[in-house]
Amino acid sequence: METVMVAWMFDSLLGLGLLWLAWQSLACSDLFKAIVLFIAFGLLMALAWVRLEAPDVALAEAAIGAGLTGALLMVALAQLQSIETNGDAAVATVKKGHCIRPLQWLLLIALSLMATGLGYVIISFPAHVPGLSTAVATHLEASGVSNPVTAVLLNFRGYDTLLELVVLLLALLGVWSLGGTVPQQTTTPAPLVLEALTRLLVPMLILTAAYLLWVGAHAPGGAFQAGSVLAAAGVLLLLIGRHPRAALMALPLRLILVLGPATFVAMAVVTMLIEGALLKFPPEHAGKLILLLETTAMLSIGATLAALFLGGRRHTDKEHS
Amino acid sequence: MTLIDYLTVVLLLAGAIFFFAGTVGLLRFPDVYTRLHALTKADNVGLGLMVVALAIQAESWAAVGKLLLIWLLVMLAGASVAHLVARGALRRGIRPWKQ
Amino acid sequence: MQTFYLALALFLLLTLGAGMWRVLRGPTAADRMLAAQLFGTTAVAVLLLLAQASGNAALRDVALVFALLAAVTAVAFVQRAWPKQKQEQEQPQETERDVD
Amino acid sequence: MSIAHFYALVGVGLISLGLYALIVHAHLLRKILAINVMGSGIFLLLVALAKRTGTALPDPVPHAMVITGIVVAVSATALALTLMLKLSAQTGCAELPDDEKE
Repeated sequence: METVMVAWMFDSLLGLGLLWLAWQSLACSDLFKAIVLFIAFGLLMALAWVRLEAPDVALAEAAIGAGLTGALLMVALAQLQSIETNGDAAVATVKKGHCIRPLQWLLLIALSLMATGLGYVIISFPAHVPGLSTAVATHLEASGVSNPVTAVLLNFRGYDTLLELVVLLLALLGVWSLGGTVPQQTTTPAPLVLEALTRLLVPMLILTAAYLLWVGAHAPGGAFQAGSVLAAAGVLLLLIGRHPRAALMALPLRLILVLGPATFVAMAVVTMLIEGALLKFPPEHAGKLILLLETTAMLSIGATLAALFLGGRRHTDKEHS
Repeated sequence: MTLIDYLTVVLLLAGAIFFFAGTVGLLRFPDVYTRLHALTKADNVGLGLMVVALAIQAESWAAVGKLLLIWLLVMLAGASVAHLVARGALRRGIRPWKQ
Repeated sequence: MQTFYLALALFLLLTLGAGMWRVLRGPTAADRMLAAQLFGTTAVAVLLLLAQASGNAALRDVALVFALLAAVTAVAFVQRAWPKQKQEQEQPQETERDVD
Repeated sequence: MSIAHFYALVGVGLISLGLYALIVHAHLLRKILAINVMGSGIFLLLVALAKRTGTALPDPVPHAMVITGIVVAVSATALALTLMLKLSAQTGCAELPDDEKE
């Protein structure tokens, strides 16, 4: 069969490309080059998810890998370089890129043993295992949505998602508690073209986020993907220097940040009291409840990711407030 | 294969040629400004041809709309980024290549 | 037809690999960024081809998200991560070498 | 070997590469990239093994886990980058101190 052969060629090229990019990104000398290679690696990962018939995952990877990770790494590298040039040159003379030479061979042997072992285990796995797919399929009716991934995320394993939202919040708390790291260099005023681009893209991003949230009930999409797209809109605004006012940064931002987890917890308590089990939705209302949970989760995820990109509050903000 | 299929094949191949040309330009042109030109122009025409080819195969008008939207967005991003990179390069004193 | 779509996707993946040479070689940060931009567009085309080949319309949404976010990394680069002083001294030499 | 097995093996390769770079490199930004590569490898392993259902639909449970994992990974990366910047602002370099030689 020709199709199968072409598909195999595509897959092997993609797999080898992934390994090569990861290797180059981790081994090359220039940090900026490493970041660009890592962004390209993210693009190929999205294609790999598509080949593995995981469009939901591909959407999340596309939103995060193409938008957030690249922007985060770029800005962090810029700040790092400004610290290194402004900082005390005498302190910064620690040799660059030193390795632990004596143990390197031992490490190489240990890791290749580990890789061989894992590879052997994987090859000996049976080719067909139903996993939990049949269990999900039989209960899909009662979940309130027809996209199995959304059903798992918001209904069957809702407590996982609740805790994930808390983890996001904790990461932000960690960043905030570290305080302002560097006096961020003032962004140059955005060129006119960039201004126009942002004005066109931000509404489109918000619209797409709403679409992904809505479509998530019956097709790939959902709160996490929509939240990431929403965060990208925030990142774009921050990049052209549109920082939110201090008044917005205080209480309103915090309310949006906890809106998702709080709704989840409230829902958990209510279902515990009425149904007697944590996050067990009555099937007739499950669809609406999931939509409510997803909307609040999307807002919180978007706000948290954008706030993470903004980083620690700068000294000037503290002085004003 | 119907007539529509043949048309799709021709358009897709034309699009692929433009993608190929874009890559060759990226590799062969001498400086940032010329590479910008190769990349954005060839790339947007290439994707445009592919979008048209896939649109005539699409199952609904909504799908056609989505395909065209994707193309417009890529063109918008490509054109803006090209402008921003060229502007930034000029301001940083990178001189355009002269034969 | 399915084979044709897949073969074309394979071809685009190959051009993507060739473009990787520009990321490795540079010479300036802007060149590497441009190559990354080209990868974004190529990935959109590959996704559209795979969507057509597999008949899974949801993949067009992935392409849509890619197209929307294609500019974000480049904007982050232009606004923040593009070094200002160092390049000015290095760059004229770089261009002159190319002219020779 | 099926496609699922192939991508799972690529995942193992990524995990090993990431782990090696994580241990060997001294620069913290490189370590953060290495952790991300390792994470991607683990995600790839999970999703690849989920494809072995024998039907057209893969197992959705690992997919759901990986989606949340991707979002959590990016927030952990943001936290790690902030820690790195804080460290380098105080010590002047973005590498961990070498205790052996001091």
